[in-house]
Amino acid sequence: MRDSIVRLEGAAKTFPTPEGQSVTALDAIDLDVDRNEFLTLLGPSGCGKTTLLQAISGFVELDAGRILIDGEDMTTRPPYRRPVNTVFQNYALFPHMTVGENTGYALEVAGVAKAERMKQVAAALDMVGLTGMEGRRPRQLSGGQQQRVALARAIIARPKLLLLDEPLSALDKNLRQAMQIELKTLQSELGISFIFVTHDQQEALTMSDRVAVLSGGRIQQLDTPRNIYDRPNNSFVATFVGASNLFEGQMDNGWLLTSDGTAIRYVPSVGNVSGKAKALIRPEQLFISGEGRDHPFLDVEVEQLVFVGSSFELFGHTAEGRKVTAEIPAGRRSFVGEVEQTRKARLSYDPAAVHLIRCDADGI
Amino acid sequence: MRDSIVRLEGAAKTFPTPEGQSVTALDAIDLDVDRNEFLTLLGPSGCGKTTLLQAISGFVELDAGRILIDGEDMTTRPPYRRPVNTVFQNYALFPHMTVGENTGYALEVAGVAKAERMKQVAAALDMVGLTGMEGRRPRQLSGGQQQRVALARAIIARPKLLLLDEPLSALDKNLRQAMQIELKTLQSELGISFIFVTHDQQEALTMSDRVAVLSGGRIQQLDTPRNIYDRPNNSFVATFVGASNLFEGQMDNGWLLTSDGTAIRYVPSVGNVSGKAKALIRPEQLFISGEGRDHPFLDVEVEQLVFVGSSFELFGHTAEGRKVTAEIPAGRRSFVGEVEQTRKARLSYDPAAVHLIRCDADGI
Amino acid sequence: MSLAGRRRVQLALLLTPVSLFFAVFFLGPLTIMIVTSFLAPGLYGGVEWVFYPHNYGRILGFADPAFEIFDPVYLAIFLRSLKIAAFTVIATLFVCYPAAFCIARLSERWKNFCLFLITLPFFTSLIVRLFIWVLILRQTGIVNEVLLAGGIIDRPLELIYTDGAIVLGMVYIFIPFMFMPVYASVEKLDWTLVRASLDLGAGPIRTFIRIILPLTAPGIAGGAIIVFIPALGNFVVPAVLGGAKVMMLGNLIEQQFLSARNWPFGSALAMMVMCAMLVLLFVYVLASGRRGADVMN
Amino acid sequence: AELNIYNWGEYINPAVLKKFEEETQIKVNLSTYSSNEEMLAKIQGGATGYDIVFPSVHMQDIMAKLDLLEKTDINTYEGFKNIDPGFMRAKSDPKGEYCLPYAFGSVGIFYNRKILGKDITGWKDLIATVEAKGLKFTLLDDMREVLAVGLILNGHKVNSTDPTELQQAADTIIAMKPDVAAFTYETRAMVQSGDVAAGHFFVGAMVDVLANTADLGYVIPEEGATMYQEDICVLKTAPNKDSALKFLQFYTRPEIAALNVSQQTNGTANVPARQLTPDNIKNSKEINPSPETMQRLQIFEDLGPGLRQLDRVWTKVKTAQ
Amino acid sequence: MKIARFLFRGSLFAYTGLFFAFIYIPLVLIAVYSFNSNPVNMMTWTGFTTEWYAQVLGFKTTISENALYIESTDQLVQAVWNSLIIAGSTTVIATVLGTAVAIALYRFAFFGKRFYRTVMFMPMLMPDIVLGIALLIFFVNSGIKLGLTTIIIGQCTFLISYVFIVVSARLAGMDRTLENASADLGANEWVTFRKVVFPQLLPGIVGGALLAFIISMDDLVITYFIAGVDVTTLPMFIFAMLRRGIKPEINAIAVMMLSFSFVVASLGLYLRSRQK
Ligand SMILES: Nc1ncnc2c1ncn2[C@@H]1O[C@H](COP(=O)(O)OP(=O)(O)OP(=O)(O)O)[C@@H](O)[C@H]1O
Ligand SMILES: Nc1ncnc2c1ncn2[C@@H]1O[C@H](COP(=O)(O)OP(=O)(O)OP(=O)(O)O)[C@@H](O)[C@H]1O
Ligand SMILES: NCCCCN
Ligand SMILES: [Mg+2]
Ligand SMILES: [Mg+2]
Repeated sequence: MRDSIVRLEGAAKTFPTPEGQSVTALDAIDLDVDRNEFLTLLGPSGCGKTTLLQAISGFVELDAGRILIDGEDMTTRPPYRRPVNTVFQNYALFPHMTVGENTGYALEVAGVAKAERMKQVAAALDMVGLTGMEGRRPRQLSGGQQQRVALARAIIARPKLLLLDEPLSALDKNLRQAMQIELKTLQSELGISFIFVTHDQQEALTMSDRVAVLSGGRIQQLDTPRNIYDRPNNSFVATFVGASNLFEGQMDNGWLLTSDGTAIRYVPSVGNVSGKAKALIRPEQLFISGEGRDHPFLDVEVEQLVFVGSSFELFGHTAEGRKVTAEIPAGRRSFVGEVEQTRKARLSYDPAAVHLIRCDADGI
Repeated sequence: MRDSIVRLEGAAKTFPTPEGQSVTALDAIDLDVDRNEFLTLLGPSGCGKTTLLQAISGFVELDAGRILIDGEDMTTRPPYRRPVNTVFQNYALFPHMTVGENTGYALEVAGVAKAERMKQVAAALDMVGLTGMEGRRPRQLSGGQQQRVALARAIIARPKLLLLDEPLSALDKNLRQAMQIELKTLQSELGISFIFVTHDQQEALTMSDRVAVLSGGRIQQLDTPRNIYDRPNNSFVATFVGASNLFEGQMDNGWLLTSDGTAIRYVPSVGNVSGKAKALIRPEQLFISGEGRDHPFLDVEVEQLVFVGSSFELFGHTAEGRKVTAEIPAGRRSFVGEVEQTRKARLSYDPAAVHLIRCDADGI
Repeated sequence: MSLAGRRRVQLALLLTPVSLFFAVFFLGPLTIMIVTSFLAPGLYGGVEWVFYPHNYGRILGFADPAFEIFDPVYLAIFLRSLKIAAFTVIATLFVCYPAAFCIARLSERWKNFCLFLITLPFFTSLIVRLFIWVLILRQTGIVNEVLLAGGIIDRPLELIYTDGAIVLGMVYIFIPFMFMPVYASVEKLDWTLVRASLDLGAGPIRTFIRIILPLTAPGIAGGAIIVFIPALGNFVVPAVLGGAKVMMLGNLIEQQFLSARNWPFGSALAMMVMCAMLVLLFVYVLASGRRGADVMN
Repeated sequence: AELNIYNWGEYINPAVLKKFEEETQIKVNLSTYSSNEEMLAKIQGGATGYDIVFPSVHMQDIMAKLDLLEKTDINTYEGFKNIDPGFMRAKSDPKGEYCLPYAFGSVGIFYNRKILGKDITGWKDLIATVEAKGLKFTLLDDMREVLAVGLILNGHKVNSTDPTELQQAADTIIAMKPDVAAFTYETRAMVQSGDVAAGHFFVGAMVDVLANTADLGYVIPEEGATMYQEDICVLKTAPNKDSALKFLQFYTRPEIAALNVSQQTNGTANVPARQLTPDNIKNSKEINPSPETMQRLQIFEDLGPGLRQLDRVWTKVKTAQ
Repeated sequence: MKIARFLFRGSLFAYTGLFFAFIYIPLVLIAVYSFNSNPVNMMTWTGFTTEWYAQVLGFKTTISENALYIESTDQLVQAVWNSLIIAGSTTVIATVLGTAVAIALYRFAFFGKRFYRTVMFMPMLMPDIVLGIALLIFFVNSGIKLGLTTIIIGQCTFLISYVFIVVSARLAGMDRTLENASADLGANEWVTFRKVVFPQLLPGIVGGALLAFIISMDDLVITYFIAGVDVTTLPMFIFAMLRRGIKPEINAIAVMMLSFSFVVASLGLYLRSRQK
């Protein structure tokens, strides 16, 4: 048996709605989180991420299934006896306590002496960049400051497992990066395991050991960031994570032929010789330059070029009217200027970078 | 005089803190927002963005200064008589009303008949992807769903000016993009003006007509996204927006010489011939390939290559020990493999892409 | 133990003491009253152990013609008491609600001190408090003396022994009853919601009706209940400030137990009042349960 | 030893109790009630522990019927000779085997001469004067006392249970209601201060009259009036019957009765005691009415089931607008 | 805006000022009349004296020589103590029990909850005299001796309901997630109650307790019936005395009780402010 810190077995939860139907927030989820792993939950709004965290911390009671933490069955264990701390999506700071009292709460409850507690509180606040704000009330803080207090409060007692529900969503890029580094440090130095919810995909991909993509209360794919991005299991994962160009068609030994006549080259392998499939090409795998002339290409008419900081997004369509998105590094200024004039581009790609999704995988 | 929808003149606000000091949330801010403009506020957590919005909507009373909306002095006008709607950072949904009632509130208040109201509510909820959820209570929604209700509620009455305080922070990428498009549509079709707060810089850069970068209650730069990114006024803006490599040194007619001997080529122009300055090179302007052999370059030792989806982040340092970050498009797989082996990279750059910040601009 | 099991234990821990307490010390007396209401009155108070439904007939319209007659006068007394109690509820609400808002905005320490200040006068005896109002309102009382001296009136006004005086006195003694629950819910009002409403274009009045009022409704309802019920049965104020010239429900019931020595009829009257009120309250509990699960739980 | 006395509020001079304690070393606990009915209800409800109660005569009869009273044979005690035999009013105890007469008085009209401008002689006089001058008076808030006024004014007996007679009485009261400021016991202060011209009140109001003879007066109405008398009785359930009996015996002593009267300004059945009271009390014909006046006084009797008729008309009186 | 808000706030404060004036003007009068030398009629001013205070405090006074019936002052003082003891105990019991029920009914879903909620109103609904006599019969037949305990029990039957209602008003719409946060940080139910629920409930609990206290101090009819031979409370004492007129010491006692409570509370306020 693997050494998992959290294990869900058939965890299921359904909420009744006023409309008289019901929402399946967790649909018989099986999940193992390894000790000292950093697992990220990704998924559309309302897919059940918060519900999953709350089931682990004990605030949502499962309709069915079991939860084991650190090998012990916790399904019926009250929240305060689970070795888990949470950063709540809405922070849930205690309004009647100061920032210092909020932050030190877990220690106070654990009976840590005041002097020691205050030292640790100061250190935790320091870590989240709120030094000296001990005396404030939560309502005297900005949104991002509140979120950082929630973070400091959850990590101060160094639980075995930290559940973080979009813990950095209200922070600016620099602070966010600093916090990311702090969290990774906690992981490596203290051996804390993390389950992390975020909508920032870059964050998910950089921080995680594994990523679980959820949809409709089900895990669509649980894999390393690389595999999630490069080899999505199904087209939901492909379109949900990162930008994507998907071409559906018939496989024909190295060529995928769509109904409208577009042909995509790919490197055939076992199981990818014939049948229906979708070919995934990430926008950054489409190059605007003429380089690598032996590569296959798509000719597109350019609709829009959008500046997004480090790159441009190119939105266009093929002669057949199929929409195509490409990402042009901002470094390639010259090409950008050219495209802006001609409104045409030849987008080449490496067949090895084309990922095929068998249509039978798309039963979602 | 320009046709501004909002005009702040010397707007100032200071909060007292329990520590006995005070926080300057707005430091004599002058700002003009043009009619039908999409203005984004960017800035670190706690810099005064929310305070600025609340001053405009009338919930924070200024210590000094004036606010004009649509040419009228609104400084003393109560919030409900300002043609402004807000998406609050913490949503502020009415717990005792259903989603439908929340969304239709502004219409109800304006006396719109029930049938018409319900139609518009349905349309607004449809727009934010919550069709059929009229009957739910806010607490029966996920975080992202709540945020979308807040958005629907604010836009339904089509105010002249919309203030959005991180309105998409809890949404996944796809939903976020869909909402971005909806907001741009509102801007172009209804002529609504926007002041938008976000921590997502890509969002800020793609959506905005202009971006205001705030820090410590002051506007550091107010400019188009391109200029903010490519030509930051000072090193705060340079480091706050996007990733950056900054080299401080002495300008010497086309070369910037740092104290440790690194030399950066740049294209000299008026005022950039001598004196102290910082040279900014964005990571994506550093190319790992050998192409463009006539370009200047930096040789770095590679510390880390991090997969971030569409690209890799390269962290390294020069022989002199200076940290350098580069962004390598994921398309360049072959180079990545090479770098991973040799742990060395030659990063070339185009001198035209080097932006100089005169050190006297950095009085921050 | 399962989580549901733990919850049952907690629930039991919270409810058992009161349930036991009520089962013994309230259900006991209640049963005694119910049984009594169906018995015949003893000649000198107490009861005779015969089944006798006509106590209710006397109120509801079926009567034992030989002994008891139906008398609509009891319904009239009930309605009159209802009216005065309703006035009292409305008046106390008007007196307390704005003050609750003001006090809720004070600092923590002052808030509690104000609560104390509100109850302080009520540490003195009810009767003392009411007699002071006699002192103020009577013909030669302070109000009349001042008005006469100021030349505003030339004859003393009839202030005391009027319905107005009754309501005034009721308001005075029931202020804390209304204030406490109203304050409890006003104090926790989330002002960001008020802001949101103003932001969406609702003026102060609209915001008050649509946001503030519903969010503080639990306090208002609680206050209304604990003012209305005692006010309905109160007879001290009508006696002291109303001159006992009219009969109230409380008088009527007391009179049955004391001077008329008719315990069963008194019990039957009490039963009728309780049932009427219980029906109202149950409807209220049901309604508030269905309307916003979040506001009234 | 202890003695638990259950009395009307402020209806005994504390000095008497103190003296009893000193003499007998019995500790006295005093509990109070404010009406006969209240006391009866409590005893009937089963409350025990009380030794001595002070019921009015008609209540004593009821309690005797309910077998609540203990036979004391106080009439065999030597001090009983001081008691005026005319005060053996309880039908259940004509010989004084159970209870000892305690105090008595009339219920008349307490009035403010300054406001009325004259002395009055009775109810009709009062009503006429009050109506002429636009003044008001008060009635007691007591069913039997008020209906008694109505009965007397119609020439009926105060213990009548005849529905038509009671109806007449009720009509009379309803007719005077516009002149009635209030039904209240707060009469003394109201009359003294001139808020009302007069009030229906016990002879206890003589305290005020004696203090301010110029402005105040008390009259036993010429039409007739009620009188009250309370007796000291021992309860069947009394835990301290010995102490109780000792107290009854103690109270037969003239100086003790006089001590009480001097504070209570009541009439007493203890004949020698009357001489020991202060002059103004001794000489007051209101407190110690002449035999002719006594003729005009009627005392309440237990009405049995007839009480129900009173309850009904009383409710009518109270609800009439 | 500033002016409007200032006016609004100003009128709110003015209103609250009037509110307190309404509550306190009668008290000022009690205080004034407690110095009225008229021994038999407190409503008529006859001159200034401090003797009522001296009398209550047990000093020998000139009034006690010649006034008519003031020697029962001892009983009066005893009645005040009885009332305070009863009110103190019932307040504690009713507050604890009433709060427990309020929390239970707010927190948990169970069969018959609405019924239970309605039942909580019933003791309030029972007319005093009915409840009093029924309790009396009940106590007598259960062999419980009448005394302080029976009064405390009897008053609790209805005081629990009052506390329940006030605390419920506070609980309605309270944020559950804060309790979750507390449990999540390792606090068990009790600690969570103490540190998170209780502070938030406090205004309701304080309100309910104060209300219970004053209702207990005022209760007459029920208390009368279930009081034992050795217990007279202040309201019982005063009511029994009414037909004779109110003793002037009552005013003095009232003023002293008020002043004492006020001083204690103000002291507490002052000390707490210094602590900070
Ligand atoms: N009521 C208050 N009392 C004291 N300080 C306050 C208060 N409200 C805000 N502040 C302070 O004012 C500053 C500006 O707050 P503001 O909410 O405008 O920040 P923000 O830019 O919106 O930050 P964020 O991105 O974290 O939401 C912060 O430093 C905050 O701590
Ligand atoms: N109390 C409730 N009653 C009814 N439905 C609920 C309730 N709580 C959650 N849901 C529904 O369950 C689903 C899962 O909710 P959950 O909060 O887990 O979503 P999420 O993945 O955290 O979303 P987000 O990213 O928007 O926070 C949602 O569709 C939501 O509407
Ligand atoms: N206080 C004594 C009055 C007696 C009336 N029956
Ligand atoms: Mg969520
Ligand atoms: Mg903010």
